[in-house]
Amino acid sequence: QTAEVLHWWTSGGESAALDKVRAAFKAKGGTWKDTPVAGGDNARAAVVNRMIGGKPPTVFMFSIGKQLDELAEQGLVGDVQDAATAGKWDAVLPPLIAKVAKHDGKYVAAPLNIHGENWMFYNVAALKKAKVEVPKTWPEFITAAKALKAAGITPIALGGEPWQERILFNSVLLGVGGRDHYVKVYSQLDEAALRSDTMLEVFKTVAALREFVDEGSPGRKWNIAANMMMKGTAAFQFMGDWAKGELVAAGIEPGTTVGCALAPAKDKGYIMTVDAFAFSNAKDKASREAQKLMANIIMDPAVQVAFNKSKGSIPVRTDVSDASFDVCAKLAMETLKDTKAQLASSGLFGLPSSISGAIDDAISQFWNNRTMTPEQGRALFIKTIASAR
Amino acid sequence: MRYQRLVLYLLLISATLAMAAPILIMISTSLKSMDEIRNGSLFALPQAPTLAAWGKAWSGACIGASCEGISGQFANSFVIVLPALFLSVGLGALTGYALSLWRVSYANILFGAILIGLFIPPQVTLYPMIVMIRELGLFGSVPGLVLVHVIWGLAFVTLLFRNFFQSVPQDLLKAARIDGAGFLAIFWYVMLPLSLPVFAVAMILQFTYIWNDFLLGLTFSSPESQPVTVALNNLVGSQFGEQEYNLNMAATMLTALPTVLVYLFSGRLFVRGIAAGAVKG
Amino acid sequence: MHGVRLESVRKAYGSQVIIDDLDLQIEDGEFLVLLGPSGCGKSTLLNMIAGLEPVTSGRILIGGREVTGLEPDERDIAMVFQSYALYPTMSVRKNISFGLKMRGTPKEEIERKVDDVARLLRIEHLLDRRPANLSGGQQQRVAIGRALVREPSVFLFDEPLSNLDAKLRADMRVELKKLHERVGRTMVYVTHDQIEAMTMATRIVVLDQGRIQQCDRPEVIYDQPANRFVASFVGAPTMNFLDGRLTRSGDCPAIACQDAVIPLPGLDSASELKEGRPIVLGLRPEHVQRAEQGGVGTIQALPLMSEPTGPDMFVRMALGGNEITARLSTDEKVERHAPLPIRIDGRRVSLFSPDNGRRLV
Amino acid sequence: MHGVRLESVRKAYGSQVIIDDLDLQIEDGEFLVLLGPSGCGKSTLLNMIAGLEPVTSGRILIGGREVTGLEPDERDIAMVFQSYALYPTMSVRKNISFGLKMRGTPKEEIERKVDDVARLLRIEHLLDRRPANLSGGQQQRVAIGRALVREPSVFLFDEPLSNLDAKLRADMRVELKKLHERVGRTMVYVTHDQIEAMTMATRIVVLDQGRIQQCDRPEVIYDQPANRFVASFVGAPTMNFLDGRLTRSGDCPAIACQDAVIPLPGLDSASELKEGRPIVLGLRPEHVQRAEQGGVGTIQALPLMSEPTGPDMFVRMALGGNEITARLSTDEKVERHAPLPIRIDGRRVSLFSPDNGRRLV
Amino acid sequence: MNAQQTPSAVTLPRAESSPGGKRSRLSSSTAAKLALIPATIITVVCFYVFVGWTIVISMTKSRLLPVYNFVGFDQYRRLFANDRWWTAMENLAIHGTLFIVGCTVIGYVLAILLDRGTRCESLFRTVFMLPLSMSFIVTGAIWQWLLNPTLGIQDAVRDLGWTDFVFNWIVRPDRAIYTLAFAGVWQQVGLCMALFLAGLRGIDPNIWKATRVDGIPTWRVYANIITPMLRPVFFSVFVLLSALVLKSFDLVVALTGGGPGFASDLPARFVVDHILNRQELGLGAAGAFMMLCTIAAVVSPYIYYELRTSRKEA
Ligand SMILES: Nc1ncnc2c1ncn2[C@@H]1O[C@H](COP(=O)(O)OP(=O)(O)OP(=O)(O)O)[C@@H](O)[C@H]1O
Ligand SMILES: Nc1ncnc2c1ncn2[C@@H]1O[C@H](COP(=O)(O)OP(=O)(O)OP(=O)(O)O)[C@@H](O)[C@H]1O
Ligand SMILES: [Mg+2]
Ligand SMILES: [Mg+2]
Repeated sequence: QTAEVLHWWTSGGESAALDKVRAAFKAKGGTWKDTPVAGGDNARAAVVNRMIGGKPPTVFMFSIGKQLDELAEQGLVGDVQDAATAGKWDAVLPPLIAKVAKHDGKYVAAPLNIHGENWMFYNVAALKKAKVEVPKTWPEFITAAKALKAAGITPIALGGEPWQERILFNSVLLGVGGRDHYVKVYSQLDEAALRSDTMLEVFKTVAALREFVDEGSPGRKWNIAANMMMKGTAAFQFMGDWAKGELVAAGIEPGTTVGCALAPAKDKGYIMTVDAFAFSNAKDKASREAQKLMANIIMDPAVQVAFNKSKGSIPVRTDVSDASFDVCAKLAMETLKDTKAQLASSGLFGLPSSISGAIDDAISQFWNNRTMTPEQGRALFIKTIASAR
Repeated sequence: MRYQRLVLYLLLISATLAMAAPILIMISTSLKSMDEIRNGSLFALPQAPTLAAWGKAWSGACIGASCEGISGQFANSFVIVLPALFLSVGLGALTGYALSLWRVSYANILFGAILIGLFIPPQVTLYPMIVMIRELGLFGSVPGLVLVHVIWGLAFVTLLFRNFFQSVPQDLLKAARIDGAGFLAIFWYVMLPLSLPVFAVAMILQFTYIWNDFLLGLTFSSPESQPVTVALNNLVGSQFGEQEYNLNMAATMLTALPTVLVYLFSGRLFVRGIAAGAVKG
Repeated sequence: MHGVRLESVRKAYGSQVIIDDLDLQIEDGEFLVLLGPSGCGKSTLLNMIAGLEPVTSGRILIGGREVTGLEPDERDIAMVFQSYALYPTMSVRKNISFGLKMRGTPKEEIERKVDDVARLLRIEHLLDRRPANLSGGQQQRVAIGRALVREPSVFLFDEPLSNLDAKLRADMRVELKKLHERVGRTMVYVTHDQIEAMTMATRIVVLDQGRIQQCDRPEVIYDQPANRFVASFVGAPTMNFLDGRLTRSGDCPAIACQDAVIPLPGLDSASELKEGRPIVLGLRPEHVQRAEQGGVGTIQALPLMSEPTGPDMFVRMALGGNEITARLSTDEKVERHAPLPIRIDGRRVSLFSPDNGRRLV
Repeated sequence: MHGVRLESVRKAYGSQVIIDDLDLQIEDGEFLVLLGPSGCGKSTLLNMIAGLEPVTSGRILIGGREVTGLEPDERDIAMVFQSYALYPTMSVRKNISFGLKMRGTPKEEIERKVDDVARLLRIEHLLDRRPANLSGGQQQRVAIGRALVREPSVFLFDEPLSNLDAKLRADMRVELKKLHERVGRTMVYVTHDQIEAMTMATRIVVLDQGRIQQCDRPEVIYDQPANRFVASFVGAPTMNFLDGRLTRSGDCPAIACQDAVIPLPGLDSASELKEGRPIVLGLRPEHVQRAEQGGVGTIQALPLMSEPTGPDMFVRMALGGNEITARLSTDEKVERHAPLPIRIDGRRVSLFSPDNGRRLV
Repeated sequence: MNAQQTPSAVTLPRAESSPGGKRSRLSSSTAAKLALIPATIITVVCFYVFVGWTIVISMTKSRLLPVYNFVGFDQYRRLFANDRWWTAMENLAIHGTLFIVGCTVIGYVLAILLDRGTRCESLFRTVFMLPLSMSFIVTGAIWQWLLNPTLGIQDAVRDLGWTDFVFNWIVRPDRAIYTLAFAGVWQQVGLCMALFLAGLRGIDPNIWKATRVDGIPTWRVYANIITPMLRPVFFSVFVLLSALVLKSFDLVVALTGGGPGFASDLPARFVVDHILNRQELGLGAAGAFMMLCTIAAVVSPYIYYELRTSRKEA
């Protein structure tokens, strides 16, 4: 039962988390052949190329969603429905995730975890210094930010890469527009929602945030931004929960000197992204067995706990105890109890990558071009989605 | 006069510093410890030089699950580069020779067609290339990778040799034909020894290009045949966690080492080869 | 019979005809020189004989055997090039033996032959050098050695001496001639240097624009050129041409150029040379002699400039509206711009038709 | 006074001495030719005069003014190179005028001068062409024009004609000579071609290994070479040398080579020429004449080979253990390997010391 | 080679090669044609068929994988409506100009400096050519570190006391593209220098002598005589550099990742990004084809020139 596993978790922390899965797999008698490829783009491209080349890896990390769908469409992926049936995945997975992990009613991917994207980390001391509370709404946030700025603290630590800008934008979208609006925009690409005043409000808010980042933001890596926030030179960072890894590495227990909260919002929502493994359409029995074993291991509750604690995410299974997790994770798991709060990230999850990529481009363009008005931003957004469809 | 000389040397020395500085900084950084890097300036010399990062990069750094550094991929790179180098230079030399010294009726058209290939970015035709290599049953194997390199090197090497052979007197070919040497014998005994300077240029450049290639290595290699540039990218390119700059720089320098050595020791050949007509001028 | 025979050979590049329907029989053992100006097709012709260029039409026979379609090495020929075309990366020994090696000649035999040839050409001491370390003359000798060693029945030379300086050229000329005598093979030699052609050839073919202008022994070419082209191409300083009309002076024929009447005492008047007919007189510099003042058949010329070359003196002088060159002895004192009586040897002049340049007598 | 004066000029590259302590006075308006074999230092000398190479020691004066340390453009000279060294990307007009422009000559004056020079050299119609589109002779003319236009007092020529073919060379020779007569400036002309030297020079300096071998008028160089080197370097075919001993034959002096005694009827016996003394006889080919069988002072030679060149025939013949070349007329019938009576003009021979090669008479 | 020898090589070839014994060997010109077969196949298949395929795909709706449902010029319409594409093209123009001009000028100046009879020439030359040995990936990495405001030059200079020093082009959308040229020039200038040096060495020394006799100042000689003479070298340099520019993908990826935003994007990266990461194979192919058109515009004069200088003129 040899499985070649292609993934993009090459850094120390990620690798350590993946080790939990690896160890469990080996304990069950599997042989794990590791093929790391740094960078999600590179890795996904490598998978596709190897599929076309006729030598796909047995198991590979992939984004579930439209991209995987298309591979499945062409018969390039195998399913693990047997394991899913046996493991009753339908019952334990959040429905949204279960939906995208399937193609033609069969599971073609085994989700590993849930990362939340709409987190807001903040430096407690910095807030105290500027005498502001943790804001609950975006108008509050803007007031607070002004105070912070006046106190000489950069309000938002932002790494100016398109995906980081998207996270900020989506947080605002969710916060200003509410989760229904979010779903309309991203899941249905609803014309009316896109043209609505709410959307204009979103763009206005985002435009207002432009002045709260420092000059060095563009191109900055997210972990450097996190560092600014930890040091207190910046107050807030809008980032996924993987940022907790940086905190831990810096010796900070999440929830102490650095607090975590969901980004300001009208109603509760949790923008999920999912790391998942997908399976090639191997024909030989040994590989099939290995894939099945892998699927079982991934969904194994113990593995889920061990892995996710290490990774900073929360288990994809809704039925595991949150006892051993940190406060942020507890908050996340609590939030996700409400299925309405389960939202999909626009990045590589619910949307075809052509659209999500184009959206990223539009957001980045709007964010970086300070002369662009909210109206123009909205128009650009609409036009981009229309042409990428 | 004296004053002019002074200016000349000042210019040259400042240019030298500008050119060498990035490399020197990398080397110096690779010799520092992480603490020193965090607290010190990029330009400061290492206080306590240590080769630890180099050792780790060579054989201890973790990429994914395995912690064996880049030494294994280093060997892979050589396995790929050597045959690719000889085949591509050989094929290019033969093609250049046939195109310039033999009157093949469609030679000019073919040469023009090949030249256009010099400008086609390999990324653009990656897809069909994968399909072709798959159909040949070579995908993911070293021969497949070698073939890809030969294909993408053809235009450049052919250009080099064609320009050189263009300047070789036709009489030499005639003399050899009268001596009873055939197409290949002339190539082997007469033209190849003659083109050694150009050969050196082609070898140096092709070695650099193939060794430094990342995209083709990423696309056409299998995990077993991964070249060192891909490993380097895996080592350096991860987004999460603190960057171990000393390790990254040591790995980067290690990866570049073979080509750097080639340039250090054959720079003279390079200039001579170019002067011998490798590139028209 | 190891001669070469060209039968209506034609060569064209596209629509441009280089050699037009050429017939030529080169006898066994002959030293035939192809002489002509640059670009007239000499090399092309030689290359066709060698098999380096395909013929457009026609046949080539070497030693009675048709070789038209054969590769160069199957034709039993050897060739020496103007640029020597030595293999620059091989030693002299290798250069000479390369052809034998390609034919699979046994090692010892190669060695013996190379030594023989080296001795013959006195290049034994150079055998281990590279061509770049040889002087021009030595290089040329190696090139000849390379041809010799294969013992072909026909040797082809393409301007082998034109890259050498004057002195060396003169020496090599003698050597080549001796060589021809010694090996006795057919040699076809291309040159545009008429001195080479005159001294070496048993027969000269004068080519112009891909056509044979004249093909004969050197003396005939020199003394009785078939047309103005041949006349002016052969001989240095070049032949003097005087435009005039046929007339009589006393009882010998003469030629009137503008106001000057030049008597040609030795010239036999032939039937076709009617009086009053316009004509071109061709006159070699050495056939202009200084005469006593007022002698018979003497005319006056006006020296303009003199060039002493050592043994001879070339004097340019004005004569009947033309400028001519005379070759006089250095001993003669010639004063510039003072009239000089000269005599012309009428038996030795050539007369050409002004229309088509053909020789008349 | 625009002559050039070299005073104990020396040039060494490291320890290798190229020009050794050379003194030379070049008169105003002279056409001085530096003649010598390749590598003897001619170009080096010329470059030192031009200021392109610094002298190791010694002084150079041009027009009485010391120029030893000056830059080339301050020396009032112009130079013409073998490779022409035209600026390939400029039109002919620009090539000629660029130097003037750099000196800030006014526009109209430049134009006038260029036109003058172009007319003089007959290159008016070429003024707008690029050098690459010119023939060799035309290029050389432009190079000369570039030198002329600056009206320097001294012209330096470094083998300006050696890249041209024989015919063109002969024409350009004449033109250069005419030019010299017209402009009347001092010219220093480097060549290794003795014909050029003989025909053009007012004085010839024969150089060998950086030393002056002889410096005199062309006729003197030709007729009374100072040593064997000069004798053999000047004249084509080269002078014949016969090793022998001085003796007498009848009452005229003679030279005994092996068993043959060659009488030199015209030779005056000088005091230093003691009988029995070993000697080298130098004999120009044209001074060997065919004689009547059994005439006075006649010797027998054995013709080996003859080279008819058109007007002349060079006959190689064996004589007293030596091989000599004679220049005979083509009309003479010479049979190979049949003894031929010849006569040698004793007044015209040169005698050299076998020890140091110096001329004795 | 053995196949081309006759088994019975004889000293008297005339007896051996009688007309009857037609040898069954390849004629040399046939061999030349055979030798060109691999190159022909590679060229036709890998360059032209593949490019043709790309054009076909650009007419389809292909997303992640090629499908053949044709949609005409839809993808081109989308491409032309795409701001990122135009930014990339604009960047190509900026980067291309800066890179080519920078490499050429600096390379030429360095070559001239080295050609002035400089001591230690080989040392300087080696240092100048050293960056050539680095891949674009490595070059990108080095310069990314150096240009990073918080790690590199800016930080170092601030540490030296100039706390107001600003050199943050790499993070400024309007300047990032210039840093690309910066790194690119650093890497390739050595090649240009080597080419120019060879060109300068090939100039007839007599030209220099002639200019000295004419009294032309040195800078004038370079400006008016030498530089025009080196036109073919400039041409080769231009062609090589434009080939590099059009293909430059690795450098952007490693240096700026196309950022900030897509401010430093280039067409090659646009194409690759859309083909491999964006499920926009059709759009990427359209972009690729537009790139090829750009290439054709740049290259065709060059190809024409190359073919025109056939052997006769050479
Ligand atoms: N491959 C070719 N294509 C077209 N024309 C050619 C070719 N080769 C030669 N020619 C033309 O054929 C003519 C004869 O050329 P050839 O080389 O035979 O002259 P040549 O008499 O040897 O001259 P030279 O004395 O300069 O060597 C020339 O006008 C030349 O331009
Ligand atoms: N830069 C140099 N360094 C060392 N030796 C040199 C240098 N330049 C010339 N020489 C030597 O000086 C000698 C004279 O050279 P020069 O060029 O003056 O000869 P030349 O008489 O002009 O010969 P040619 O007729 O071949 O032009 C030669 O032996 C040459 O090798
Ligand atoms: Mg020829
Ligand atoms: Mg010289």
